[in-house]
Amino acid sequence: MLAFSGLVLWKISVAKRHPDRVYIRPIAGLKAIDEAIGRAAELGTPILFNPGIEDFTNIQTLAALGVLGHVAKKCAQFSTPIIVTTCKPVMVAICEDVLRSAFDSAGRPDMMHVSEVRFISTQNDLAALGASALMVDRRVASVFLFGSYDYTSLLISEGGKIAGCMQIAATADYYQVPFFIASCDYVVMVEELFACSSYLSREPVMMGSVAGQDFGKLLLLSLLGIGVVLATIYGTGNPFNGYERLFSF
Amino acid sequence: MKSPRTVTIAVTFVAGLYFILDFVVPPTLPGLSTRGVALTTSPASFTVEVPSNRPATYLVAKDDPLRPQILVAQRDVMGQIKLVPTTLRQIGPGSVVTMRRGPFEVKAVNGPTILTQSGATIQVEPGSGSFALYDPATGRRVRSATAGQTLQFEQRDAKVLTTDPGSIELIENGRRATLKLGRQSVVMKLSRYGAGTEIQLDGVRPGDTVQIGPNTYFADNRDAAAQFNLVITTMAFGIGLFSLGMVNGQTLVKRRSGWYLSAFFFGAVILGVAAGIGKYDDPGTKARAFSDFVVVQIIASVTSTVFSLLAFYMATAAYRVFRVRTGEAALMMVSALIVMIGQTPFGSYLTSWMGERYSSFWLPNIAAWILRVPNTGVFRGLVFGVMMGAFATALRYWLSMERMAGD
Amino acid sequence: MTDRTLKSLARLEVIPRRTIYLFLFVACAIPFLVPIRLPLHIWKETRSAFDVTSKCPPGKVIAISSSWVSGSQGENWPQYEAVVAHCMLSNIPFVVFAVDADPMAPQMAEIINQREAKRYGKVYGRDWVNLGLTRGAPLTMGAIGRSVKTVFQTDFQHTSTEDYAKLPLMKQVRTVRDFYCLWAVDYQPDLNWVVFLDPTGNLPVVFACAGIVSPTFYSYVSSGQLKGLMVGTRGAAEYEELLRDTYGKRFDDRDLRGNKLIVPLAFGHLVIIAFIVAGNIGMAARRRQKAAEDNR
Amino acid sequence: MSGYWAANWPIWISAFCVLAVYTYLYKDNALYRVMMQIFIGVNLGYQAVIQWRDVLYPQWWLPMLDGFDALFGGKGSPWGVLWLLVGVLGAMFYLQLSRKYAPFSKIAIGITIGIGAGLTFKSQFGQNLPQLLDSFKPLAPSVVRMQPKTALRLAGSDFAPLVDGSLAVFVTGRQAVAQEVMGGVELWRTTLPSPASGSPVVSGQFIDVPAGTNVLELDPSSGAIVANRRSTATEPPAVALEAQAVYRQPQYIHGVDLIAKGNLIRGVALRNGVAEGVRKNDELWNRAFAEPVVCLQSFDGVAMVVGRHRSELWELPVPQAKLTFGDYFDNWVFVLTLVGVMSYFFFSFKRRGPIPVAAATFGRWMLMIGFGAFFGNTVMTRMSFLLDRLMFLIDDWLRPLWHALFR
Repeated sequence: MLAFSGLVLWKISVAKRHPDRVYIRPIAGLKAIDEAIGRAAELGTPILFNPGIEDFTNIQTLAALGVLGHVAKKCAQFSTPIIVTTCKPVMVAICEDVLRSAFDSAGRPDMMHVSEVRFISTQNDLAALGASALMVDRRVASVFLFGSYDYTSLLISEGGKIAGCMQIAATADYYQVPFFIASCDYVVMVEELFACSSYLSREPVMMGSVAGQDFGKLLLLSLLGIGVVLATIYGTGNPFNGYERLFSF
Repeated sequence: MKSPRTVTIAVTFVAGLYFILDFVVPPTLPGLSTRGVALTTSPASFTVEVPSNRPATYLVAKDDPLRPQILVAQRDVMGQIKLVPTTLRQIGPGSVVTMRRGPFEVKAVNGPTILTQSGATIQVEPGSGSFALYDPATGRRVRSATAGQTLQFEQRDAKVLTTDPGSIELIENGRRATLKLGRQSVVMKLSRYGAGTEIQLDGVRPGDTVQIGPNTYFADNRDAAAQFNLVITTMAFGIGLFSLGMVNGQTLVKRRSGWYLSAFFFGAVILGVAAGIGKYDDPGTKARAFSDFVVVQIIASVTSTVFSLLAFYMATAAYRVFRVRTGEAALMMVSALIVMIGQTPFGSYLTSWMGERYSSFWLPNIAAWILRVPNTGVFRGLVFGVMMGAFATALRYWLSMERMAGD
Repeated sequence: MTDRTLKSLARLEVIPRRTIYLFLFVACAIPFLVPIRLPLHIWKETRSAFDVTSKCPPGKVIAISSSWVSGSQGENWPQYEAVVAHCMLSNIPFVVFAVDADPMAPQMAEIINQREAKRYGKVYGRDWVNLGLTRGAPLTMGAIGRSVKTVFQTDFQHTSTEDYAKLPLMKQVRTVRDFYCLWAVDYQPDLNWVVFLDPTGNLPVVFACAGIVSPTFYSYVSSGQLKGLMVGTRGAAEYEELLRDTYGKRFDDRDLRGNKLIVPLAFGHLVIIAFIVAGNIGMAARRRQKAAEDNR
Repeated sequence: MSGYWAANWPIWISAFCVLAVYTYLYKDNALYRVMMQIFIGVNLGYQAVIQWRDVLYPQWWLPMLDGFDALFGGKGSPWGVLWLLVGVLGAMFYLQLSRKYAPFSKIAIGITIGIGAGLTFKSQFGQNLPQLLDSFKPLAPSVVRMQPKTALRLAGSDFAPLVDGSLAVFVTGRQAVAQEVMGGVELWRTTLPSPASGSPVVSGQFIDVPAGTNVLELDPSSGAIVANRRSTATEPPAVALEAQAVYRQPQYIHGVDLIAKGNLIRGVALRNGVAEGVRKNDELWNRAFAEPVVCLQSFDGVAMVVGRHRSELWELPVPQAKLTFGDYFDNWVFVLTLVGVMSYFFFSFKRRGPIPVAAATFGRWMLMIGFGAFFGNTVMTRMSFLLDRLMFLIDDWLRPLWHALFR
C-alpha cells in the first residue's frame, strides 16, 4: 500500500513538473458532457445531477463530486440551472458546498439561486422515483448519473428514458453497468469513473494520480504473473501456505 | 477565508490518519517491544476500596479459583448498560469496577467469614448492597452460605486505588531477564503465523513466545472511532429533513402547482413519526400494533412494489439493448440469454436430451460455467482496477489535493 | 419475403413499452391460476448446501443468520422457508439471529418459523430459539462465536437465554463449537461470517443470497470458504426438490414458495427472451427493407 | 361479509398501495404522485425517529449524559463529556444553511471526507488481497511435488514427548529437555536422578516424569525437581519403549492423516474432497525421516516427528487439487480474462503493438460476456420480486375476496 501511495505521489510530482508528458486516453462518455449541457442551454431547461446513492464514505461518491464541480462550472458558462438530487442527508451540505465553490470560481455566484440540491428520501428507491418525477416536472434536458448505484440504477435511468432526457451515466458498481448501457446514451464504465475528473480538469495532480494508478495496476499485473508462474510450478496455494493468517482484519 | 481552509485540510488529514494508522500500526510497536520466550510470571495485582470495608489487594493469578474477573459497566450499541469483562490495562486508579470471584466450595462458615475448600477466606458483608453471593448453577442470589455449597460472589462499586501490572521472566536472545511491565504494556502472544494476539499476563505459559511493548491505543479505540463516525454522519440527517421541509413548505405557502402533494407530505411525516414512536412500545400494545401496521402494510408493501417495478423496466431495457448490432453486443446478448434460460427449468428441459455424457453442454451447466469462470475473471479484473482507482482517489482526498470545493 | 411482411416484421423493432409490460404481467400471472409443473435441474452448489445441512449430528444445532426483511422477501422468504422446513423435517434444532439488520428481521423469520412449526409439531424453546437482533458486525460475529449468551442475553421476546425452563435448547448452545453449521440468509450475506464467527475456519458456512449478487459468491464456493450456495428463488425451488426426494411423503403434499414461484419465473424469463428475439427480427427486417429501398 | 372486512382491511390498504404504484407503469398520474409523497413522508418521519432512538440517543446522548453525571460525582467515565464536542461538530453541518458561516461547515465535511478516505485503504485492501492470492491459478500440471519442509530441529526423545501449548519436553535416559516449538529456544535441561521410563505428562501445574517406580515432579518454568514420589495406583505403569510409532493427533492439518512405518511417513487424505479431485486414502506425499520414528504428532499447522536422537518439526503442504484438463482450460480462460480486463482499463499508456491491442480487445469482449451474465442474473432477482407482489395480489387479496363473495 505504501509502495502504491509512493507511486501515485511520485507520478503527481512528475506531472506537476512536466504536465505535457502525461497522456490520458479519451473516455467516450465524457466528450458528451458538453453536448448534454449544450442541449439543456438550447432548450433553456435545467440539468439533473445525481451523485449516486452513497455518502462520502464511498470513494465513488467523492469521484462523482469532482465531476459535479466540473459540470457546475460548465453550467455557469451557459447559465443552465443544475438540480442535484440525493438520498443521503449529509450529501446535501457537501453538494451545496461543491456547487457554491464552482459557481464562485466561475464568477457566477448568482447561479446558486437558480440551482438547488434536493434531498428526496433516505430510501433510495423512493429517491430514484422522486428524481424521475422531477425530470418530468422540470422538463429536464439532460441527466448525469455519476457515482455508486445499486438496483435503483434502472429505476432512475428508465425514468429519464421515459421522460426523454439525454443521459450520461458512470458507475464503478459493475453490476449496474449493463442497465446503464441499456437505458443511457453514454456510459462511462467502471474504473473510468475514477479517471473522469482527471480527464475533465486536466490538472497535473489528477493526471498524475491516474498515471500512478496505472503503474499500480502494472505492478499488480506483474505480481499476478509471478503468482501464476509459481502456482504452475508448485501447484495450488503452496508457496502461499497460511497467507491468510498473516492478515487478521 | 483562509483560515477555515487550512483548518479543513488539517482536520481532513487527521480524521483520515486515524483510520490509516489503525490499519497499519500493530498493537505494540516492534522497535520498542521486547520479544522472548516466557518462563515465569509474577501476577498482576490491584487494590480496591469497597464501600463499608477497608482497602484490599487482589492478585490476578492463574490457578487461583478466587481470581477476580473484572467487569465494568458500559453502554452497548443499543444503549443498555451491560457489565462487560475488561482487562487490568484498561482500568486505572479511580475506575469503578465490579469483581466476580469463584466459583468456590464452602468448607465452613464462621460468622461473616467463609472458609473455602482451597483454604481461602472470604469476608461476607451482610446487608451491604454492593456484595452478593450467587449460586452459579441457577444464577440466583443466596442469602447465607452453608458448608458444602458451591458459590460465586460479586462485589459491586469497587473503586480502584492502585494497579500493579506484574512482571515476567523470559529468555531474550539467549539470556534470562526479568521484565517489569508498564501500566500500559501490551502482551502479545505470537503464533507460528501472523502478528499474534493480545493475552493477559496470567494467560502466559512457560514456552510461549511473547512480545511486550507499549500500547499504541489504535486497536483499543476502534469502537469509539466507529461510534464517532456513525454519530457524526447521523447528525447530518436533520439537513435532509430541513431541506425537504423548506421545499414542501414553500410550495404549500405559495400555493404552487402540486401544493396538495406537499400537504399530503406533511400529513405523512406525522404518521411516520407516530409509527416510529410506536415501534419502541412492547408488543401487544395499540401503539405497537399501529406501528407494525404502518411498517408492514405501507412501508414494506411499497418497498417491495417499487422493487418489482424493476422487473418491467428490465424487460423493456433488455428488449432495447440486446440487438445484434455489433459483435460485442451479440456476445453480451448470448451470455445474458444463456444465463437467463439456464436458471429456469426450461434450461434443462431444452438440453437434457443430450444425455449425461454431454452434460457439460446442458444449458444450466453452460450458464454455471459462465458464472464461475469468465464472470469471475471479469469480476476480479474490475475489482482490482476499482481498488487502484479507489486508492488513488482516497489519497487525493485525504491529502486535500483534490480541488473538490473548487478553491 | 414480400414488402408487406417485411414492413410488419419491422414493426417488431419498436414495440411500445406498455405492450411489453402487459405481456409480462399476464405471462407471470397465468401459472398462479393454472398449475403447471416443470422439471428442475439441481445445481451442484445447492446440492452441497443440502448435503452439509443433512449431516448435522445429534447434539449440535444449526445457526441461521436471517437478516432479510420484506424488501427482498421475493427471494429470501422461499429460501428461509426451505431451510427451516429442512431443519424441522430432520429434527435438527436451530437458533436464528439477525446482525445489523432492519428491526423487522426477527419478526419476519418468526412468521415462517411458527408456520412450519405448526405443520411439524415443533415447540419454541425446544426445537428452535429466535435470538433477535444485534448490531456491530463484524466484531459482534466474533463475540457470538466466543459466547452466544453474552451477545444475546435475551431472546427476541425478552426471555432470558439462561432461563432453561422456557428455552431448554439454550442449555446446549454456548459457543460456536455447539453449532454444526451457519446459514446466512440475506439479500447479500456478509462475507465476514466466514472469517469472524469461527476464526479457525472449521465451521461450515452456507449462504442463501439473491440471484443478483450470486456471481460474487461462486468463487468462494470453489475456494471452499463457502460450503454451499442457495441462489435466489431457483436455489429455493431446487432445495425443495431435494427435500421432496429425501423426505417423500412427509413433504410431498404441498408446495412451498420456491416451487410456487419457479414456474412463473420461467415464464417471465421466456417472455423477455421472446421480446429480445422479436426485437432482433424486427431490426433485421428493417435493415432488409432499407436495403431493398436503397436498391430501388 | 363483515367478518371478511374486519380481518382483511389491512390487505386492502396494502393492495391499494401496490396498485397505485403500478398505475405509474401505464402513465404518470396524480394518484401515483400522491401515494409517492405519502410514502416519502411516512418513511422520512419513521426514519427520523429511528435515527434518534437507534443511533443518536444510545450512542451519543446517553454517553454524554453519563459523562456529565460522572463529572458531578456519579460513577462512570467523565470522558463521555467529549461527546458534547461531537455534537458541536455535527451542528457545523447546519452552518451550510447560512451564507456567512458556510466555510465553517467545511470543517465538519472535511472530517467526514477524511474518514471516508481513510476507511477506503483498509476496506479495499482487506477485501481484495485474498482475491488476488486466489487468482494465482496453475496453468499446467505442476512439475514439483510438494513435500513437507523441515521448519525446526529439536532434541530427540526415548518416549513420546510432552507438548503443552508451545512447550515441548523431551526425555532421553537421564536427561529432560524443554524446548519451545516456535523458534526452538531451549528453556531448561535437567538431569534426572534415575532414567525416565515413560512419557512426561502434565499434572496440575507441574510436569510428571515417570522414572521406574517413582514419579518426578518438575517445575515447567525452571525444570527444577519439586518432588520425587512413588507412583500412585491410579497412574498407569510406565510404558516400555515401543517399536511402533506412537500417534497423538489432536489436529488433522488440511484434512490429512499421517501414517508412519519404520522411518517413512505418509500423508493420506482423510476424506473425499480434501482438495478438488482428491479421494479418501489417496497418498498426497511421503517423506523419510533420518531414523525410526518414536512418535508422530501434529498441532498448529505442523507435524512433529520424533526420533531417539533428534526430532523435527515439519510444515505440511496444502493438499494439491488434482486438476483435470477442463480445470486447466478454465484457469487459462480465467487468467486471460483477468489480464484482458485489467489492460482494457489502462488510461495513461498509448496502446502500441499488437499484443496490448489484442489484450484490450479481448478484455472488452469478456467484459461484455460478464455484463451479459450480470444482466441475466439480475433478471431472476427482479422477476422474483415481481412474482412476490403478484402472489400477494392473487393469493392474499383476490382469493379471499373471491371466497367471501361466491362461497
